Amino acid sequence: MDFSYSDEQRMLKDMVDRLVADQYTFEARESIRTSEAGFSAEVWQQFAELGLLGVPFSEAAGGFDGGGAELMVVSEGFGRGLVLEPYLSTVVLCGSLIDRLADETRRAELAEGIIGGETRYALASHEPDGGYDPHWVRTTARAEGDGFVLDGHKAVVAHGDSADRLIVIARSSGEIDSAEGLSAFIVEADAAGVHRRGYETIDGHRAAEVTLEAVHVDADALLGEVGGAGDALESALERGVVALCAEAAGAMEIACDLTLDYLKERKQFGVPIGSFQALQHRMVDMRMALEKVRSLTFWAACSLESDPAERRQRIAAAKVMVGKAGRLVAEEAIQLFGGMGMMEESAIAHYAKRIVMIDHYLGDRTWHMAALRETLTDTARAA
Amino acid sequence: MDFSYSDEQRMLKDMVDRLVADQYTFEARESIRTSEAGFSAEVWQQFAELGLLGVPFSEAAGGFDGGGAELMVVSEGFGRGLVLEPYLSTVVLCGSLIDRLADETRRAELAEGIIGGETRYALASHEPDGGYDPHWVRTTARAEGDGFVLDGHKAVVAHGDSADRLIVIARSSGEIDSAEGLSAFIVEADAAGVHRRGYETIDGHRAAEVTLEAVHVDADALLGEVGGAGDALESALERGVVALCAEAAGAMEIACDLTLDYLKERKQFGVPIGSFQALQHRMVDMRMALEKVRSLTFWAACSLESDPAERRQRIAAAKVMVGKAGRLVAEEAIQLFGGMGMMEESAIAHYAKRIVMIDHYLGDRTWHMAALRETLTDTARAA
Amino acid sequence: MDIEYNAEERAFRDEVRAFLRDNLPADVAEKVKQYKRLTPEEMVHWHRVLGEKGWLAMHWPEEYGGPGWSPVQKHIFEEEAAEAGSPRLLPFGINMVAPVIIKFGTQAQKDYYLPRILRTDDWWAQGYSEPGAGSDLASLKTRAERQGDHYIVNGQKTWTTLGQHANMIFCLVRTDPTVKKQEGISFLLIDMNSPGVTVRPLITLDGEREVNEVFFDDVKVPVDNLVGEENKGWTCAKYLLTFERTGIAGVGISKAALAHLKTIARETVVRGTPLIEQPAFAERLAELEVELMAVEMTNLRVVAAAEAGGVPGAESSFLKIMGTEVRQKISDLYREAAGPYALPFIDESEPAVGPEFANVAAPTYFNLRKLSIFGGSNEIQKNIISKAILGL
Amino acid sequence: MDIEYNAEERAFRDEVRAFLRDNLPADVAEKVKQYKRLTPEEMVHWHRVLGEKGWLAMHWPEEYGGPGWSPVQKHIFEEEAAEAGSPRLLPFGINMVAPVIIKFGTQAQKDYYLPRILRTDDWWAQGYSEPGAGSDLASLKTRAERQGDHYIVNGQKTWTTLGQHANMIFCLVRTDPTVKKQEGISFLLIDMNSPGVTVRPLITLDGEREVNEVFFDDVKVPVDNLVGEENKGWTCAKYLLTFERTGIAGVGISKAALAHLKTIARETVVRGTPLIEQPAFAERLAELEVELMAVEMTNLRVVAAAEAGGVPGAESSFLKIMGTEVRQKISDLYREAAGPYALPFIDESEPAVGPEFANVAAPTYFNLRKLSIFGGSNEIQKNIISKAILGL
Repeated sequence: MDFSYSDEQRMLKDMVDRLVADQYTFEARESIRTSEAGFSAEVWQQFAELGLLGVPFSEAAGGFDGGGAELMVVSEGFGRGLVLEPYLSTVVLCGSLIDRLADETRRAELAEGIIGGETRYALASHEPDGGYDPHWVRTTARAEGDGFVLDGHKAVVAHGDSADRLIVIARSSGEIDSAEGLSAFIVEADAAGVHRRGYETIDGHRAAEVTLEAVHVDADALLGEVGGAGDALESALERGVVALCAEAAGAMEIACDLTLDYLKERKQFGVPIGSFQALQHRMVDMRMALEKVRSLTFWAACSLESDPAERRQRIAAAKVMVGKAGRLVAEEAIQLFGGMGMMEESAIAHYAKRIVMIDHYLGDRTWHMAALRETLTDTARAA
Repeated sequence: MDFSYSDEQRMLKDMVDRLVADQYTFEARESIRTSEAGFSAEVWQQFAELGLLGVPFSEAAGGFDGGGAELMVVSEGFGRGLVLEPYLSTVVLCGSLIDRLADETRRAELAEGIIGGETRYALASHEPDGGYDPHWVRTTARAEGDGFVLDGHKAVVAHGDSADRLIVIARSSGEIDSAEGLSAFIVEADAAGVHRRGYETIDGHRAAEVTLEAVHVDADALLGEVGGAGDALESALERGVVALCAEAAGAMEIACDLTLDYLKERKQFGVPIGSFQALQHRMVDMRMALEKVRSLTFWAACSLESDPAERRQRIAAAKVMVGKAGRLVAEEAIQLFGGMGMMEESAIAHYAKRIVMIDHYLGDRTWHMAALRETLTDTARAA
Repeated sequence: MDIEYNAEERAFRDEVRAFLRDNLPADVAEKVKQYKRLTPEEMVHWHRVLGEKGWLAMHWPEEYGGPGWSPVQKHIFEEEAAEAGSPRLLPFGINMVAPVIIKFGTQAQKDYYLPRILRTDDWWAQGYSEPGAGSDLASLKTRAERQGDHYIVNGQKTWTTLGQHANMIFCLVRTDPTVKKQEGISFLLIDMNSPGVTVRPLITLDGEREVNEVFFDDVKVPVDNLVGEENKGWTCAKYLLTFERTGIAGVGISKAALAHLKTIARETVVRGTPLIEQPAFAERLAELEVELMAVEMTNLRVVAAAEAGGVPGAESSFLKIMGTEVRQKISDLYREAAGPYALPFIDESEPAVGPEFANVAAPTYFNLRKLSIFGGSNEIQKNIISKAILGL
Repeated sequence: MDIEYNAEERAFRDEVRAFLRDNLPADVAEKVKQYKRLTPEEMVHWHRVLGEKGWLAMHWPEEYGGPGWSPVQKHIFEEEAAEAGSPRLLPFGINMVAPVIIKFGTQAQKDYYLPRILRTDDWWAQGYSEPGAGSDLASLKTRAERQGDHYIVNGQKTWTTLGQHANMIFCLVRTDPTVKKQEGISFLLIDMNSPGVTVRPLITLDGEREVNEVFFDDVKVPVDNLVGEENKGWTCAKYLLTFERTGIAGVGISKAALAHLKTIARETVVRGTPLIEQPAFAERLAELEVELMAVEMTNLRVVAAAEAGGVPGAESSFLKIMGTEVRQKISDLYREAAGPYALPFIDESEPAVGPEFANVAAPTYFNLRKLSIFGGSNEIQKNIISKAILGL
């Protein structure tokens, strides 16, 4: 058992932390957030130059071969700065799909485009009436000539507005909620028949509704086998959940720090409000919530390669805790800040929004609790 | 709208409060609790003399014709003193069944025995594998000759150890969890084939496991029609739940008062511990929990004659709140008392035990929540 | 003992319902129920409709234009109005400055301001909080110095709700900085169009402009605008804090919100099943229903006590906490109901993304954090209860 | 970074498992898992088994008879022992008085007491709390007056865990009442068989006798029994409070309890369905599992930090709170699982009423209230964190 970082991990951490400290002051973030694109192409290029965009790729794909620990280190750093760039979409989710599904030549070529910062991707997986279920796919892929025709509607595609390419999950067979029969296609964002309605999200990111109307793609748009994307999709989403949890841990850390500072500075009745015991005890509860998220995120990140049952349990547990403890920290932070916590001009408000809204990406607390509950019942039945 | 007591209700309340104040000091209660019978026959006689045993009976049965308000007033007073006598079993549950099911002549006769304090009853309804479901009845009633033969096992029959008579719910037809096909029989506690294992309960009351092996009863043991006890049973249990909620409200009130007194008296670090803000805020939460229980109990008590859907919702809501808010008050009371709250010699420990364990009578929080949830879904389906 | 309304009360309720049916604009009610923004015109219109009917100034004595309602009638009106989706009344004129003027004002002030409030001629704002004086209100710093028949006001107020629309503001100002902090405060009415008054918007985390900062830079205010005695403003402030607030629990609003949420839960089909038939969601909905029932009946008990002549005191602190907690929890479940569609942050003028209700869910959740902060934070309410009710 | 045990650690774990398998009496383990009472003999036996193996005094330096384990090894041992159902070790001798003797004792005291503790010759009790001195320990009043080569002790201690079996007690006593309260305290070892010592049982609300009051009436104690300097006892007390407490989160115990609860939930069929298949119950079980996983990994992080040379300080306060909260919640669900059969209060010597586990459910739930009270209440832990970690 050894919970310390390797030298490489420590260097990675220092790099991300320095980058965030330099580039992501609250003011800088506000100017990026309110810009046309909602993220900074320059920062993205810096990520590329520093090698961050290659972190999770396999060496075969030209990457750093980073695992859960590296993913956690990067995402936690991004969480501290509330980083807005489409790292999760492009690198973690789509990168993972490409890495696992594309054949050798294609993989290197596609990965190069990501690692170099030239191409940004978005994962178009979930659908309007499927909630958080990634298998609830009505979008169809029909073979036609050498290629395929795609039709469907993809909901809240994170960073789908600015992506150069989409990876679209479509169904060629199977029941509507089955993992069987799903395929992954790379679709140019400006292809004929692709309609995107881009918008801001409440936590300062961007997303898009994507509709596909008779979108023709070539045969090589298909990643992997027809109907065989299920496992890779699960794996990509698990990495996504770990990244989100780590981001939440980073953001919660700063939310706790900002609140603690405020308790020490803000005076009422002639004393710092941090001298009131009721508030002290609530601050302790916030820190305890943070530790729980850190612990379960750490566990999940170290379990990406564990056997499926263990892995799923730990990942679901982490996301459940983020939903629960994150909400506590966000709500308490606003409450302890009082009116200032409600203000768009206060950094804490943005941390609170991001922390709470992370619950709405890739499965909320209730969704992952259901998975845990079912596991429990299944195990019982099997026993 | 008028929430004040009528003159009669006020008199009833004063009478009960005075009785409890006089007879049910903590010391007196301890000596009753640790006595052989676990309740006081003298106190029971006093109840009879004061007319308390006739409160819920209809005038036709020789009673006071008290409704939900009277039931609440009496039970709340009993809750304040943690009264141990089998009022709930004899008067509320069995009294109600007799009042609703027995024919005119029999009703007056049976009621007289209760009202006069001569006969104590216990309701043998729930069964070992049925949890809180009163309809889960395996006990059978088979017609034989002029009478019936009863066979079965009844679980945790409150005050079943000391009762002179049992009212046994048995099935003559219907599915195992159906309200149809249930009958109510009066069975002498010392009848051949009735086995009772009496015991204390953790909250200081008494109960018994009752087994019935080929117990022969006469035709007039049957209350009402064969298989027709369902509605009366529901009604009796609803009255029982209201009584328990009111008892919880009374006990929670005293638990809050005792805790508040302790916060004012107990000194640490040279000041009363009630001067610590964290404890003050928790005391406020306790009081808020008490108010919620009072409110919902009040509502439930006033709804005993409302239409079934409303009535069931309000009664379930009250019991859910008792489970939830009661636990909070009990746990916080012990915690704020510290070690003294853990001591059998402290009154607060007994209040805490009774408050928490009320959750285990006639349906706990989870049980009643399920009812509410189902109502919600049913309403939705109907809409 | 009777929890049902009597015949008279039912008749009154029917009258209120009929009035709301005939006079509350349907589009406005729909916006209110869906947590959408109202225009200032829509708000003022509703105030004037009620004013004409004589129902605007519910808490005023009849001699000044109040409707002479009992506590139960007030409760019925508030509950029915909220459930029907009426715009919330702005309390600053009717329920804050007016009671102070009635209690402490001169005859001239009464004659001038009260009819204007009844007609909604002015839009009032509240000038209490300052950046350094939140919970500790008495430590306020805004100065008013007497010069002849004027005060010269300098300083800053904050959290001024809807101050951008206001033309009048009542302020607590410091007229004597040499005495104990509570003793040198005065209650002043200030025309916001006076030279030297600047309003700066404060945008809240849900993107709304509900609150403002108000700056006073050598603002001249006639001494006639002083209410009560100079340096006795704290008395006015305290009077206001204990002034009857029957609606503080917001039960009607919560009932409307929960009803709306149930409709949503029936209509929103996720993975082929309506939300309301999904056990985990139904469980939380039922939990909230129980909580709300408890608040509702606690509120009624306080109303009934008032009807019987009792004076609700610190009990209103219980209602504030309980009522705001349940409203916030409802908004949290509303956010959950929206699922991934809670994320899009779409201006109301744009078409929604996903289900109609979803895009306002998260902004509403964040906006309603204010409930436990403003109007005396829930921590302050607990301090009040500790002291006034528990004697700690 | 590796959350798995390395080969060496796994080998150690296997060794511990094998030892437990061979030496832990099965009936005792079963009793422990089912929350049943152990006899004093059963407890002493287990201490002696470990003592003979050299595994009793886990935290002692090797030179005094400690096993020389790393923090990870200690953790492994504690976790495995708890999961196997080992009796909890009594900390009073091994982990409380011994470290103080090692740090502050004379050579003679070390030579005499430490081997006796390793052999479990004495049953030690703790004499810290007094009726008037709980959280505010330093305000203790028990007096020790020097007379020649003895102290004469008068006063009262309380919450003395299992004091009815003890023959030795270490006490904080006041040797100088004229100075600041922390400064006149001494650390004294008292033979409980001395004339003037009386033990009075305190029965807890679950009917157990786990704690006692101990009265001292002119008890003669040799001055040789003073540990450290006279009037420097507070230093010993503080040392003890910060002494390494790896097991404070009780993760192993909670894991065993949750595993037991799962077994119960599988075996208990209510209305034809095992509890574990009832959604509301399964939901709560899963919630607890998540909570416990969080505590487990937080505990491991602290262990790993210790392994890397860090000194766990106020972090143990976090672990105390988190660990006790989850243990209490498990006991609450256990009570719920028992349903109506939580009510019977049956002595363990009698046959159970209803399912075997049910009758101890409620007593256990009530008994475990102590976790957040004793050993430094959770409120005190929060105060410690506020001060030491948060700097408030």
